[in-house]
Amino acid sequence: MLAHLPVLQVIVPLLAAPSCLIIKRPVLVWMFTLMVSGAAFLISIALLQQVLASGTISYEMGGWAPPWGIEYRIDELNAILLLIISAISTVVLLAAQTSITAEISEDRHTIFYALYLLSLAGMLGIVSTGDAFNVFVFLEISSLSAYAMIAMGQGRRALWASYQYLIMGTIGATFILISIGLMYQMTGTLNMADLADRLPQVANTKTVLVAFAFFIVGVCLKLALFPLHMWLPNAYSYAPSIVTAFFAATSTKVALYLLIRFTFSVFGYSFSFTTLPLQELFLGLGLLGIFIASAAAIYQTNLKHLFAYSSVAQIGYMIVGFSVGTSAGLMATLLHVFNHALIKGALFLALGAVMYRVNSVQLNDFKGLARQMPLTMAAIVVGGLSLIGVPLTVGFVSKWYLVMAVLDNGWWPVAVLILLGSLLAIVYVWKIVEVAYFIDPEPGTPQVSEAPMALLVPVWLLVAGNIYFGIDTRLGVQMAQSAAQSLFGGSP
Amino acid sequence: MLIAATLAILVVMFLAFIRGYIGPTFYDRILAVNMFGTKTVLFICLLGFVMGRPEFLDIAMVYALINFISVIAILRYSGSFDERRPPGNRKSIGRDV
Amino acid sequence: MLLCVAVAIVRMKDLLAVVMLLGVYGLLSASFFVTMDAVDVAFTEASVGAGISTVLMLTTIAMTGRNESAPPYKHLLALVLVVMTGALLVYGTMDMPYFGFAEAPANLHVAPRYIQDSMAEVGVPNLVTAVLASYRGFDTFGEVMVIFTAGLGVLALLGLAKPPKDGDAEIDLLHDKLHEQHLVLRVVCKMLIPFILLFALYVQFHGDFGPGGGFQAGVIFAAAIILYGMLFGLSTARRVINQPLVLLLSGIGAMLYGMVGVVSMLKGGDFLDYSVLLSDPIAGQHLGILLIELGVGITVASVMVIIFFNFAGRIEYLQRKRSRDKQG
Amino acid sequence: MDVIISSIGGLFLLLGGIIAIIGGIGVLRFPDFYTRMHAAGVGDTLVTGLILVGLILQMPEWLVVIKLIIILFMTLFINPTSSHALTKTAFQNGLLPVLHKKEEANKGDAGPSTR
Amino acid sequence: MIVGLYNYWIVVILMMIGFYIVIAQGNLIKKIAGLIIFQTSVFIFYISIGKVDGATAPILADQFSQYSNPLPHVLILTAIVVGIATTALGLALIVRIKEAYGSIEEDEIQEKDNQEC
Repeated sequence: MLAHLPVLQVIVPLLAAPSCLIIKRPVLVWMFTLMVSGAAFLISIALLQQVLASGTISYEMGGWAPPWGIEYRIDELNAILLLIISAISTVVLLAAQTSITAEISEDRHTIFYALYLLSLAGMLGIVSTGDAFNVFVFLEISSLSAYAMIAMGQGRRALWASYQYLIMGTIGATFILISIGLMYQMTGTLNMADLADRLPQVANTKTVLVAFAFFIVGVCLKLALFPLHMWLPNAYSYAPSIVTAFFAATSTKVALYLLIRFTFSVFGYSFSFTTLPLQELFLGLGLLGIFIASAAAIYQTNLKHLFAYSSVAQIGYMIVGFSVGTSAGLMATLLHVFNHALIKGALFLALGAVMYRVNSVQLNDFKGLARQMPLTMAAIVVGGLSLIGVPLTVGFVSKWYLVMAVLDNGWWPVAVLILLGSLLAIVYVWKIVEVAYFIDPEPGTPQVSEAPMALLVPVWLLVAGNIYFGIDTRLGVQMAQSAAQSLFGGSP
Repeated sequence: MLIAATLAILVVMFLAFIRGYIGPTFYDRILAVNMFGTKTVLFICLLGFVMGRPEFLDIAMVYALINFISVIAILRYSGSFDERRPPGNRKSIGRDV
Repeated sequence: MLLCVAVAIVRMKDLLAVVMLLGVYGLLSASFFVTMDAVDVAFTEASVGAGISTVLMLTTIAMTGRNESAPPYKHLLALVLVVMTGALLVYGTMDMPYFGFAEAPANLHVAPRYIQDSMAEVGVPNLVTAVLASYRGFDTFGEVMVIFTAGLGVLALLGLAKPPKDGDAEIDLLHDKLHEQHLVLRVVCKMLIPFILLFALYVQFHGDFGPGGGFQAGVIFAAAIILYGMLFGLSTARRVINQPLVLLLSGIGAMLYGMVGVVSMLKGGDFLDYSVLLSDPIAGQHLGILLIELGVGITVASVMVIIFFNFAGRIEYLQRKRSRDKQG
Repeated sequence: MDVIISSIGGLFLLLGGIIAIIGGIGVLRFPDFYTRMHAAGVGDTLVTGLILVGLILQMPEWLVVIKLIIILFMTLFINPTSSHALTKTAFQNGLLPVLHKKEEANKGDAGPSTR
Repeated sequence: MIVGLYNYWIVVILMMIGFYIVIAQGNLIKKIAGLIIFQTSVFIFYISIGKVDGATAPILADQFSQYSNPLPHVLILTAIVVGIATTALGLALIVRIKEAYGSIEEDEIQEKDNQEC
């Protein structure tokens, strides 16, 4: 069975989704979903070990050799992302039952979990596949289920946010589709490794250039890179808390993965960074994104909105690391992907806990909350510190490496700007702390108690991860380093 | 002969489309769409023969069905199917333009 | 011609007309696919583009009203953006191999093996089916999952907590009136529907040899049920086909596909490797393709029915709500 | 014998094409919905019949002929039915035929556009 | 060159018309219509790639030797399914939006949202 791990990783959740409909009882479905997600997590650990031990794994669907059949190809980069996604999903699911009961009516629970599993499977599929068109198919599975889940949020704004996301997401996916078509036209293949072999021969044609441009735009739409981020804050804010926690931690990371995979493995480093002014473009957009999104975050009164904008800013950091174009920069990006997943997972789950008790995430309703829900608020504070990049948290580690990578290139103004961006983060995190700890609740507001254990445990699991990986940096750094080096090693 | 008929059908498709575009009433449009559909069926049949692959007839069959279904659907959901409106003044059917 | 229709769609204000033109657009592009030798695609595009999506848009418009009020805004910016994108694409076409050129790289690298060897390897004359179901079977599995997701999504959005009771007097009255009025339609449809179902089965099982396959068959099958639902009223249709069962069926279709893969895995091959299903690889391929096409057909048909039922059910729900509001 | 049959088939096709064009012009030029309906409904059915019969006479394999006959029957059912349904709804919804022409100038707006 | 590429150019124009409808029109249903046109034109583009002059549909038969490329057809079959799935979901959303906001015009909805804040 070990040989089948790559495919099991994806089809276990994929096949579990229809099974949910057969089980039907909400509580049972939740337990089943949790089990499946846990299984996916175990599989991803096993895969990571296999990859570290024996190098890239290739799996041929249907027994047809690539490029005729579809190939699954797992190397360090994929394995790390698989691990992140399935781990976050499992932790988030621990909290799901409690949080969902408060936010979605009972009769939709089964459908919700089925959609959740589909979305999980979609993301895992995007990451593990080695076939360009297969990426598109799984992208659509994950996005369609995302649209539906976001629309299940409370209030009518969830619908509108979901619709906007649907339009933007579909445009993005169609751009990617166009790009894949152009690549296919020029090379006659869809397999990524094969594309990497054959693209250099036609690299100087205009068609390939356009294909590259379309791919970048399409992925950036999904990634919510700064000027194309309009859909993200609303979508994150009005979705059910669980969904927000899951997506904030994973979905943009998957898009980033696609970006890295195609620029480095498929088009190749030399093409991506020499023919187009990509480096300058991404650097500029990344920095702009950090500042504008952070500034926007400061003015938000809805905490989910606030953290959503901060997500856009964090994506800016990742893109800056990516645009440095060195192994060190890429490593910083990957590290930040991992860390940001931990941070945002924890923060949004904690907000979910607040939502569960207070039924609002407006800043006004946070007055004096620190005394009523000390553990939850403490989690938010630790997450916030990590977001700023205070030492001993994960946020510090990745920012440290990012600044180092930038300085290596001699771009000291950029490094200064990155640090300035962190200052903005201090402002918005302080805003929350101030309200929650130092302002007394208005008289007459009902007393609330601490969030239930079922929510606190997953929140603190993630927070503990934040601190643990902040102190013991070896594991994360090692993985990111080997992945970054393997990408620069040339072989996809 | 085949080619001539195919071209003729194409021309008619175009005429039907113009009628669909200028309307002026909603029913004219449905009429045009319906006509367009039947002509497409014929067009596909002829095309199959022109290209020497008569297997294409399956597609023509689907077109005929789909065309029918969409006309029914348009009538059903345009809101004019369920309720009955008195057709103006019954005594003098017709109107002056 | 396609151009004319597209321009017309931009200019139309009346949403119903837009939908009709969209149907025409679907038919036209399908005819274009036929001239481009893509028969299977034409088949699908006709049933989807001109059939299902038209019906869905019509039901939506029935609920939302048909006039577009606001003038388009953001004119200039949008135009600039679009022209830029278009210019980029045209720039990209400059180095493309010419249209229909047999020596283009797309036709030289991967495709020749499908054309030359698939008869020996898969044994299905319809190359599209062979590639779809066997070489790129995993894509098709993903496709089934996409459609399944859409079904669940629509159910999550439009599903009603309690299915309406049978015999709601007012709605029934409406239907009775409807039946009286359109006797001819009813009779003709009664004659047609068995034929359509039969035809769907033909498409399903003839997909190996001619254009067609699970997806197309599923859509046609669903179209028959939709026709029935439209003419005989939703509650009548629900009495024949109950919704939880259909939902279950859609899941079962997807599971069937996956299980074929899992069984082939248990038998020692890779996922979806049909050759190991039976002792003779070709026979195994045939069996595998037959089963997965069946899975696709079941899922697609039931998801389409679910989607239609929920859209149309919403209309009835709104009608009833409105009439209740009027009374109360 | 074959030549005669196929040339008769060709004749049918040609006739079908001509009638189709006449019908198309009719749909475009007639003054109101009901006359257009007439052109379209009658024209369509006749043309379909002619062309399909023409193709049958052209042709070869029995499977193809059977399919053609099925299509023929289907259109013979479907066309009149949909024409009927369409006209009936139009009439019931208050769309009236034009009987007199008063002024050429007003020709543009033909009728109380639907609802 | 004009003869060799005109097909692609028409596809590009179609794509851009669809794209324009999506971003410039305020009506939600019309946006979906634009999306359909946009996607369909991409399908046409793919199918054009696979066409080979003088070849016939990729269904093996004795009397033909040259066939068009079946791979784009397969991809597009999948893409069509994805397209209809997106459309169905989008329309379902529109129905709910109409119920919740009472409008399907983009700017009216934005206005209502802003009032709430």
